[in-house]
Amino acid sequence: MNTAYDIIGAILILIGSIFLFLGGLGIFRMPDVYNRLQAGTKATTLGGMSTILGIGFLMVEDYWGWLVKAIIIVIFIAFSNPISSHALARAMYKRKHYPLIMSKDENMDAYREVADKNQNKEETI
Amino acid sequence: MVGTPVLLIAIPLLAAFVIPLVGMIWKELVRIIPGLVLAYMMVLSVTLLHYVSVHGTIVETIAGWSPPWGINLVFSPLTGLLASIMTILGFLVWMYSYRFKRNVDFEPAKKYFIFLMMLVASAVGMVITGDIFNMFVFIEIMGISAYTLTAFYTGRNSAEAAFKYLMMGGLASSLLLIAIAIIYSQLGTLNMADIASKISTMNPGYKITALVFFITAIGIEAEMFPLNGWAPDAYSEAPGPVGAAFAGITVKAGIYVIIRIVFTLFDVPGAYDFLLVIGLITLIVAETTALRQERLKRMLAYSSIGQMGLVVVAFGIGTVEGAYAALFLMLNHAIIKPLLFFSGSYLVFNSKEKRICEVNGLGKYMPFTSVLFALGAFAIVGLPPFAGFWSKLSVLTAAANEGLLLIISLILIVSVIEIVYYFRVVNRIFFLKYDKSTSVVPHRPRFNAVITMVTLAILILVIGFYPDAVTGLLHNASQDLMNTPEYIQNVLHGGQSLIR
Amino acid sequence: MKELTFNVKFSRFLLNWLFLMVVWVAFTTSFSSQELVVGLVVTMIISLLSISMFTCCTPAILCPRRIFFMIWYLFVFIGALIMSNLDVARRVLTPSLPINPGIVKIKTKLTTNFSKMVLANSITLTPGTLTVDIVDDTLYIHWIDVKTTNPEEAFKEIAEQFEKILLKIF
Amino acid sequence: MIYIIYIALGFMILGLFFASFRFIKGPTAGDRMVALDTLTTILVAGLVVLAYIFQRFIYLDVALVYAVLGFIGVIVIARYLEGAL
Amino acid sequence: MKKFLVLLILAVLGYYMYDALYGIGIGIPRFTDGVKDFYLDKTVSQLHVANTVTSIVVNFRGFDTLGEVTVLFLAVTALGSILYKKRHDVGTRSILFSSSSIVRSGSKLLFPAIVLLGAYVFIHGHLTPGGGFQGGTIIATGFLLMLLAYENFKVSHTVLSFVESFAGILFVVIGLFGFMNGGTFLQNFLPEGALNNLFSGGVIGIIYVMVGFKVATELTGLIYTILHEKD
Amino acid sequence: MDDNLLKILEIGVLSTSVLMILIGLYAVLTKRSLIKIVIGLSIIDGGIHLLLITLGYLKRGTAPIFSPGYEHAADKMVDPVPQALVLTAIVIGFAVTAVALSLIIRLYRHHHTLEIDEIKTLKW
Amino acid sequence: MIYLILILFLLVLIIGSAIYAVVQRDLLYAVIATGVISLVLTAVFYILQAPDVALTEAAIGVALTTIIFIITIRNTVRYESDNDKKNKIKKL
Repeated sequence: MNTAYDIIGAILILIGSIFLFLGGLGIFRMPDVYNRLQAGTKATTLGGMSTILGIGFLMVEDYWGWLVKAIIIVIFIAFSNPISSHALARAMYKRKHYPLIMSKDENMDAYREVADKNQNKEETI
Repeated sequence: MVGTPVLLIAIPLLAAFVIPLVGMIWKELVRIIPGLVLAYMMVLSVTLLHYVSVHGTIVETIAGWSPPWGINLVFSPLTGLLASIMTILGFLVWMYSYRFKRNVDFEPAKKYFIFLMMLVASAVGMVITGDIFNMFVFIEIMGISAYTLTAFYTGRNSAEAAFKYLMMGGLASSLLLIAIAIIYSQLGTLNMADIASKISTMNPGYKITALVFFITAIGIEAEMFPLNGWAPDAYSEAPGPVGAAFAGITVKAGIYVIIRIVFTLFDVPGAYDFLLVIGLITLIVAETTALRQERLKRMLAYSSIGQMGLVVVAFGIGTVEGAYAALFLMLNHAIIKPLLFFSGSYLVFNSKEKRICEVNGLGKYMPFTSVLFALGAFAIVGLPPFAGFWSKLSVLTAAANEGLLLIISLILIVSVIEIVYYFRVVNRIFFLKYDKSTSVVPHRPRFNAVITMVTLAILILVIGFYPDAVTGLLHNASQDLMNTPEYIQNVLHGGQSLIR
Repeated sequence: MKELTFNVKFSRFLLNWLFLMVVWVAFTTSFSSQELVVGLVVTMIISLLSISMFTCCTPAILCPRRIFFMIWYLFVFIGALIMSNLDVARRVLTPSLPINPGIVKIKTKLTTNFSKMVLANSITLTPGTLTVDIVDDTLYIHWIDVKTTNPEEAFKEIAEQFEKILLKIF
Repeated sequence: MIYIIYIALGFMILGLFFASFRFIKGPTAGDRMVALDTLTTILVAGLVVLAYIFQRFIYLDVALVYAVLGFIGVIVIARYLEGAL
Repeated sequence: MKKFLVLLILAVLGYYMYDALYGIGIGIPRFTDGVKDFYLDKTVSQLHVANTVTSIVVNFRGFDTLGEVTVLFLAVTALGSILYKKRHDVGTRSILFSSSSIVRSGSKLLFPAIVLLGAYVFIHGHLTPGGGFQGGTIIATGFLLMLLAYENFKVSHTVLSFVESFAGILFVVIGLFGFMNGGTFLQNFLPEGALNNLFSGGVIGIIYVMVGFKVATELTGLIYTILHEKD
Repeated sequence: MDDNLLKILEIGVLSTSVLMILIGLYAVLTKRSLIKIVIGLSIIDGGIHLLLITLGYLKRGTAPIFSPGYEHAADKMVDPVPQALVLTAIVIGFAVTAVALSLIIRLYRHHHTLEIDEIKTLKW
Repeated sequence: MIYLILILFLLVLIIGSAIYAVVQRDLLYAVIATGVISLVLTAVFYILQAPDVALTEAAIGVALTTIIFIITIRNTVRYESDNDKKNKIKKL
């Protein structure tokens, strides 16, 4: 606990690991797959980002590369995690696996509407 | 000089990478280049064998690191003899199958020749390498080529035979890795000569564990009982020339690895007796099973397994004479069994079931092929004027010198069984009446097939009438095998490093 | 897709190259000349091969105003992320699991695919929402605590703060 | 400082435990994939922390590759579940 | 019944293996005259390569790597041969529809970065963990991502096999160049450079880049072949 | 980290690798689905790779990479040879798995089942 | 100490996933379990100071092995025996 970097790093690591734990707990406790995705994605994304950045701050005085590499890992995580959870949600949805609790009937309509439109338009690259 | 031993491996690999490119230019090159490469390998190995028998063993290092550290290739009289047999046979198989599957599409033909070439190259690599893990890599190359060649026909059964082979082969490679792990953890080296020189310091318990794993793993490749479940299916479902290549090339490489491990790497005293017992069991079980087979190719496959059992018995005698006899047997088997496969697959060419009873009376309509088949059959059971006689005789003398009478009597009994089932086929061919209702239609062999079969027949007759042509080589090789200190000396402390 | 003119292609290539070069330096974490030379060659080859891959943006995205909004967006986003995590923590740690999930749809005014992706990712990472599907300009969102099912109100609730900024960037 | 790292590792282990429990229990394939996704992210963070413990900068490459490839592994199975594969 | 027999055999085997392996002693330096110390020494002093695993894989045991690349090549060829059907048209892709536009845009954004990551891994094979195999696999995985996201993404088969053959040929030819100046197969013939520079290790880096190209194209071809497989 | 804890680590890793090999062997020997057999083979491979790496492990060792700051740490480095071997073995295992799975696809084309008992038309 | 617990937990996770992959009758779940095995095996290799091997295992085991298994399942059957197929056809 010498410099400001160390303190920032330590705080970030602690926060991050707590959120990682909460992510695990969330997917354990939540009742159905969408809610699990909610808890899992958000908590682990922030937790992972914060932990990795924390390590980067801890070692930045040693070599600046630690922080840069930590940032690039964080960017990868920040882009890839929501995409994968979106893909999973959409996949479960296409398999007609609906949430346990539906609040209103209109939402069911919204659901079916999407389920019918699963054909995508052609898009070239 | 034509080249160095490493070119035996490097050139086929280079050609395998080149073939997809030249296939885009002219399709016929896909067939021709493997032939050229195999011919080059044949010339190179024979030249090197001649050089080696005059000047002594060649030890080729790779990447400039001397043996305990780098990988090395050992081209001694023994390995050179085996490599020469394999490359000659590989060239003959290529010649036999040159027009093979002409009518199907371009893709499988390209792949067939690549795999055939890699099969030969990896078998040669297994024989001449001096490093255990490198051997493992070559075994895997050989395995993948063999699985694919087995599944070459798109029929029902070929994929199943290939899967069976793959399952056994996968287990074999896993066990081999465990054995390598144990050896490395004890001795800290992977070089065979280095292992052989340090093996006496190893704890006997680990030694036996590693040996058991090794023999189990290689036993699968070398078709030892009870691990040979894959072999008859693979032989009978693969195309004819591939069956010949299996009998002549892959099994030989497997046997070589077993004897190299037992004779050179390990100094476990009971290993020879173990080889003797397992060889005898393989011999008896395989020959009695062959008696009951109804399909020609399966019968040939079981006969091949039995011959390999006999080879292992001869090695298990444990003397120089025994090794001489075993090498003689391997040489003869590598010549005779392909002839049987080639002519046999012509005899039942159009048949779907390929049963033995379908060959009735074909001797009248296909005299040439039938005569060659009969010649092969006489040779392999050991009738006097042919090649097989001398090898069987030398096995019996070697056993007699050691006083192993039980083994002699067993070998004689098994020979009688062999005579029974081969003569049954020959009898059907020549002395029964042709049945018009069977699906077998007499036809003439193609020109390249004729050349191949005649070459093999001439070799059989030459060795039969004039065995001194090969005895010198075989004596050199057997002495080289039994002389472990010289092997270590050659590899680790110079010897003849490189020729160019 | 219509044929791109050379200018558009070239400007995209430059942007791609710049982006990949930044990534390369981040990978190697070194400014030595050998690394930079190899990096220039490699990133040039890759950006030539993937000229239409990276994004539909042109170098105009690098003007200062947009960069300012990007940074602002980043701050807004991080704030929302922290809020969402606190929200998740509250829900997970409460024994009775206070959830009322459902699916609502909202409409966005964004046009390009890339900006829609950024919006959808932001929505996924903000409190109690998860993008399930996207069809043209309609986003279907799983909401852990449905307050309203009206698209406009839901839009105000969920996505307005992001879209405002994204419209200025793209 | 090292105690903070140890506490963080402890929390991660708890998170891994719950995620793997969900992996074994999860009634649908989607639940298992959620668990796999969570496991991947926690393990990436764990690898970075371990790189700090070992004090080797080059180990961060492994975490980077791990993050990218875990994502693609999830996408593969998501596409299969979607019925597109 | 059969299961119990198998379990019994496995229990005996497991006990035996555990007993045998436990005595080996893990974590302590075991042998003094092994090859390990020589490798660790020569890697720095003679080859100037930082990553000892790379120097072993490419130089000391480079022949293994040649064989290994061949195994992959043969596996890809075998896949095409085994799954070959007697019809001339190539089958349709087994991907029915493309994924949502979020995944598509995301993979479009990430694809160059993933390929760059793969290139980074195999260019720095002698400095950091990783090398040709890993880098090639990462690039192939990037292609896999694009193939999954877009149902009409195409990879030119001719280009793939061209690059693959060319990389393989170069590997062997570089190996044969080792015969220059009285050397042996795969011997280094370039200047070594200084430790921990990018241009160091002589021929090792070049060979690993070749391996990277070869593995990338082979695995991409494998994925492409198997994605076309559809009943 | 004292030596007793490292002892636990050794025992744990060793028994894990042996157990993985045994579990894989069990799957290969008793399971009747072909894909399960291939999964079993890949589990065996994983166990063997773990075993090899474990045999090369050194207490308080570090990776055999002479990166900046570690130029003179050769005596602390773990054994690089098993790592190189495992690198080769992993790729080879993948190749064999790919071939096996393509054979399975072809078997399914003819038999429309993956049960090993129903496929067996050839005798063992 | 906590480091040791982490390692032991990862090892238990490997064995658990291996048993799960062998016992589970739904082949898709078995394939996902093999993915978990190679994922965790990567971390174990990393802890055993073998980053090269960890990288290879991650690269090959996570995505590529999964895709070839998945394609095989997609082209053949998803359940281990036909009975399972009938029982589970309604489930996901």
